Amino acid sequence: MDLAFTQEEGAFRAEARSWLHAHVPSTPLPSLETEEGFAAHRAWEAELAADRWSVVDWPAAYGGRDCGLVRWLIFEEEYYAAAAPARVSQNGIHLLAPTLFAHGTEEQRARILPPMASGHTIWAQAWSEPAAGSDLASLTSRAVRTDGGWLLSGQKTWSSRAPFADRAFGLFRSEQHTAKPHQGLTYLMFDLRAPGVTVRPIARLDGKPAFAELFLDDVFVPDEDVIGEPGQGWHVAMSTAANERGLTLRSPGRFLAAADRLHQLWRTQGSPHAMRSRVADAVIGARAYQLFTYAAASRFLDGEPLGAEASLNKVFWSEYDIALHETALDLLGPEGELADTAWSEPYVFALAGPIYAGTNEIQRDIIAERLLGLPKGRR
Amino acid sequence: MDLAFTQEEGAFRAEARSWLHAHVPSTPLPSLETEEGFAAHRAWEAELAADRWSVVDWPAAYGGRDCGLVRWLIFEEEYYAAAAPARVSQNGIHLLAPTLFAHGTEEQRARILPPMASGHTIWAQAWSEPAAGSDLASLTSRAVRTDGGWLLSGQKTWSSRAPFADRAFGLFRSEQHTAKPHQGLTYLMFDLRAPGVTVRPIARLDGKPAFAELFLDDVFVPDEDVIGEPGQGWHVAMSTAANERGLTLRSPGRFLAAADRLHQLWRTQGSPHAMRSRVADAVIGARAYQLFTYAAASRFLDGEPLGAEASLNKVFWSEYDIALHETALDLLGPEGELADTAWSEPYVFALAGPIYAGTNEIQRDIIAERLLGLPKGRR
Amino acid sequence: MRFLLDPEQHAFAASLNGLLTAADTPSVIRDWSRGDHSGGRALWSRIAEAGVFALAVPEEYDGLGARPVELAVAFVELGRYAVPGPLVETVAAAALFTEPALAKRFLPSLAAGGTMATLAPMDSQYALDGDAATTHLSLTPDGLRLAPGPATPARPSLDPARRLTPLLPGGELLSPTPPTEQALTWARLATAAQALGVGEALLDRTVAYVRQRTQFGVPIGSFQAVKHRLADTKIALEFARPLVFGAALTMSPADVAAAKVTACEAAYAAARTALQLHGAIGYTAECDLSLWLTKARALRGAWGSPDECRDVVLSARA
Amino acid sequence: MRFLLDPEQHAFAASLNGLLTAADTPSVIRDWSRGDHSGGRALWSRIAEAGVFALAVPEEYDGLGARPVELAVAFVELGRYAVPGPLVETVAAAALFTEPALAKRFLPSLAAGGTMATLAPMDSQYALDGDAATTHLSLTPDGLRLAPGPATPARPSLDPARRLTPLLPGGELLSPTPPTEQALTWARLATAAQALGVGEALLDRTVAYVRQRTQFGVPIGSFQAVKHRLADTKIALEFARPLVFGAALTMSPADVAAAKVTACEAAYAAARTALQLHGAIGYTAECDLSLWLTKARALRGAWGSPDECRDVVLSARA
Repeated sequence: MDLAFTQEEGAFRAEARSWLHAHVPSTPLPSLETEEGFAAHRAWEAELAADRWSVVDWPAAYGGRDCGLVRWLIFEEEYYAAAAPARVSQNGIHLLAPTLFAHGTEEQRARILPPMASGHTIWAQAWSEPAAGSDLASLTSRAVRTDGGWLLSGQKTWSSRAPFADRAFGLFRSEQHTAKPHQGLTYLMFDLRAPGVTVRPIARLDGKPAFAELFLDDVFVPDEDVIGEPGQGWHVAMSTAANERGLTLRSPGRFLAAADRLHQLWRTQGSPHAMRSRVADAVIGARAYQLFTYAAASRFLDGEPLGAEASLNKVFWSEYDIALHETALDLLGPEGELADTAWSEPYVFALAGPIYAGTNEIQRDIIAERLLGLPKGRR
Repeated sequence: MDLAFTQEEGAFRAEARSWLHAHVPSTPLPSLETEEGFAAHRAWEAELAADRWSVVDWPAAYGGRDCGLVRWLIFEEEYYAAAAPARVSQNGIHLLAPTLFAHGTEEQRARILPPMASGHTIWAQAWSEPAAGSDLASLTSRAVRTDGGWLLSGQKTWSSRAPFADRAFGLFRSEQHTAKPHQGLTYLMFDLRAPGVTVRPIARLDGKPAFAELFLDDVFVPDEDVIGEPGQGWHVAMSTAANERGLTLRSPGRFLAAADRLHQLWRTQGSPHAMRSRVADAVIGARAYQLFTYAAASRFLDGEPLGAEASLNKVFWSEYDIALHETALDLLGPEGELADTAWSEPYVFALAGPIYAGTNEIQRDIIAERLLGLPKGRR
Repeated sequence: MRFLLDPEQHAFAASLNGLLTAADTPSVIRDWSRGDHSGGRALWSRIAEAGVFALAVPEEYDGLGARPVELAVAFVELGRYAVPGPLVETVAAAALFTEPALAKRFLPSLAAGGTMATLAPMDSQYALDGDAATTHLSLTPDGLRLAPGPATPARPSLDPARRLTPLLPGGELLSPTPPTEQALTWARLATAAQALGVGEALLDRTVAYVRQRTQFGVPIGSFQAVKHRLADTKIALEFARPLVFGAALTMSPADVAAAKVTACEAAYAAARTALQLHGAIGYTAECDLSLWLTKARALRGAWGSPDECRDVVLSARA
Repeated sequence: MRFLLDPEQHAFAASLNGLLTAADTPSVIRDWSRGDHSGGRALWSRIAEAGVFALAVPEEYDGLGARPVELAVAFVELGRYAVPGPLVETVAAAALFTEPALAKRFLPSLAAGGTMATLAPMDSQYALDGDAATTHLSLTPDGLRLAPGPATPARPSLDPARRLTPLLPGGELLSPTPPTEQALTWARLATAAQALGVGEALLDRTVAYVRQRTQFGVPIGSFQAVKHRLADTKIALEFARPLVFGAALTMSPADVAAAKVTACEAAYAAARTALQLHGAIGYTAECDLSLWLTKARALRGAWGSPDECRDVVLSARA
């Protein structure tokens, strides 16, 4: 058991730090949930990719450095410590790419991953439907077989990044009247500007169009954009969902950096005693999350599956993130009400944490049933 | 809407205060959960009763002053502010007496209430059974008809006060094979020293025998000790249970006095900043509980039923009580670990709050279903 | 002691409730957020006609006398409908105009709804809705000033219906020794009552939502985790309510501070619960729920943070 | 970076676990609480033979060298079985004996289990289990003293298995400048690990109970409110665990303090949940659960309150 990094890992950290120091914009980019900000963040992705920093853990063939999980964690620590921009390509990198690595064809990977790595193609996710949220298997959008491909129809919602993104991926019902609702689903990718697609932006609490409704009317998707076997989409997607809740959605570096900034804010505000416990808990929580992740990564490298433990991770970070940002707003005093401080948009973003990527209620059910072995109830 | 007390109420308060000032023992009595302490508290009940302070809201015929709910609240505020002893007779006064007022015969009231008021007869409750806790209706102890009365058999548990008390009351199954489990139950009173009764004291977390298991083997109970109609016990008991969760189980005076002592402790310890929020919340919570109770009492005096609102009250005071005592232990620093401080036994006592008198889980179900109108689930 | 609203107070609440139900406040709020104050001004007049501002004005200046209980009744309803505008600030302004000359000059119009006053507290550079207000007041180290107007631009609040405007410096010195503490007490009472109404609206809307939203074939309101979370919301609001009305009766700064922190924390907790149980739909600006969610957060910090209020409670006992 | 226990560390945990399973600790604990230390002393010897105390003793004094990770492994198991006695205090004592003369005099016996040391911290008048200990140490303003023995009577702890004894004043001055901070760090690490084990035992016992206890015709563990509460307990413990082992690797006072507060809060929360979900049976002294419940509360305050530990965390970053 040790926490020491190798000399090579130290050199990698130093190289990342130095690159970030030279490249991170000195003033924050505009919010990525605006048209202007989206473009600026896309350009930043290209800048990262130019020096192979956008997907460090991917194979070199697709734009990465094949650097492994530990260096990815190191990179993320440096990335957020450098206050580098949010990653507009995260849906693709964290959700779609792992699915392609696990279930895609070589042709799909070669075609899709490099433009994802460079920010040329930005991906939106298209999971939820109005009547299928936590109960994702109940979705009804259809994929109907046609010559050389499929025709998609129906409605998707809470499609994050969709207002400005290029393409999307999701599950569609390709067989009706199956024995169980999660059978007969197919995992497809489609173009958000294809004929038949209508994107209706939806504004988040702070008014920014962070997601969209997608209306699909006989949208053609060629066979080459099916991932895995038709009808096996649930299985294909669940490996993505497990990943989504796992190590990569929120890297420890993000919270270590946020806790540092919170501690700094507390000191700037005169180190008020009444807030000390909450600031200390934020600092401690970031360290706990880092070490929990190191342990999970070590197990993963030993070949152990992560599985339901990802649910522990999801509940922890999402509640931690809100508590940290609430503490920051409270430290700001009357300024904490303002919507344009450095803490305002991250606070609004954090509020979504317990809802998306599997609500925390669903996660607690999973923890109780799969990790603790409690009986399934009717909830 | 007003919070002002009448001149007569003010005079009543002054009279109570002055009597308490003259009579409350200057050193605390030993714990009532010990044999010695039980006897001392019984003597204190007699002292209260001698000047008609033990049951101020009862009719004068039974030892009270018929003073009404408002003066009862006033008395309780003065009682706890004076740091007067805990009430060893509370099971009888708060649980059995209201049942007798509602469902007892005049003969029963005349026979039972005066010795209850004087501390001559101390009552234990005998509700729970090993397999019937939250699911109280599933109890199996039997009452079998015999000449002139009933024979009780079976096992009761968590019978508070039973190790040193005189008599007990509870529900027994007098009809088998009813359509629903809460049918065919009868409410009976019995002597804890009657032939066939075995009392096995059970020690609380701190080792004190605060309750007992009761083993009953053909214990004879005369017909005169049935309350209400045989077979109607559930209905009779539920009016008691509603009362148990309602206004009288924890009077606001108790928490106002505890919050005052907590605030005093905080100041004695140098008013530590880190504890300020918790102390303030205790002070505010006591006031909230007082005013909530005043409002409930005002509605009650208007003739409105209290009903499911008692569940709000139960969850509030039980969680409040624990938080207050945890704060006190934390304020004591290393001394907080000791079992013999003024805060130790009340802390242990508070820990039982969310469990007894209907667990807080059951209370939250009631609030959700009866006050908010949410659908009954399988829990 | 009879700690219940009188029938007249109930009737007043019901009539305000009717007025506000008819007013379609969500569209008024959305217009207000975009800087279109016409609907909000019209609503302001109707609220004034109902006598709300007159409850903070002595009878000799065309008011109904200082009636904090009725004011609290009114502000619960204003919060329940998330009515926009410097409502609290106008009440606080009324409490500042105690000197006869000022009272005569400002109060009749304030009671009648002709004055929409805003006020920058001592510890903040911002006044609420300065772009809409007709009277701009600053509490400065010199005393109470009539500011020349709002400075632009306003800063946005997390609640889009609250526009925080710096005030232009200088202006007429109205009073070197204004009754600041009294104004703060009125402001906190009104904020506490408003927060209580916001919290109750959040609970009601969420209860309605979880009864009709189904997942896994049943209403999500039948899940015990959902039920218990809403039960906790109900408990917090039901114990905040008596503090608000108790404070209105005593108007002691400590009682009012206790009501403020408790009602605002209960409302913010209700907001967190409402958001979680609505799921993604609750996170959108187009869902009306957002109008209450964001207000709950803003009120929590307005006119005294939770910690400041707790300090007042303990200091009063020292 | 490989932040996982090695196979040897797992094997060490498993062998201790086997030893303790066989020891019937509940009856040992109950005897200890009554002042009968025979079973506790025998167990102490077996724990020493397993090498636990030697993990805090340099090799030249018959120890295994300072091995805080293995020590943490051991204390998790000691907590899991609620082993009584001044375990933490003996480890802290080992860290105090750095001067060669003291080390030579005390450490070999300590490593071998012949010494059961207790220690009154600077801010407390009490030493744990002074009536059972063979060596009584006081940290006084003068330095480290070998106290003449325990004063009677001991004061009872909320955990009946912990007897808090004042020490007699005076005694031999062992060192005017003992390494107090280092001893505190070892004590906190051991307490944190012990608390983690206590919390895990509470969770395991409660999960087992709610699976078999039925009400309303079903196991209470199928109720969502019960499931979610246990899920939260699991989360808190699983995020405390890496802090404990991370602290054992760095042994920085701040990391150890972070582990201490987090593990102890998680264990106490586990105790509150365990009590609530067991219901009345959990509230009895005769239910073995009580042996863990009361210990969780006591450990929370021992060797640094939550607030003191949080201070250390923030001060280290200043």
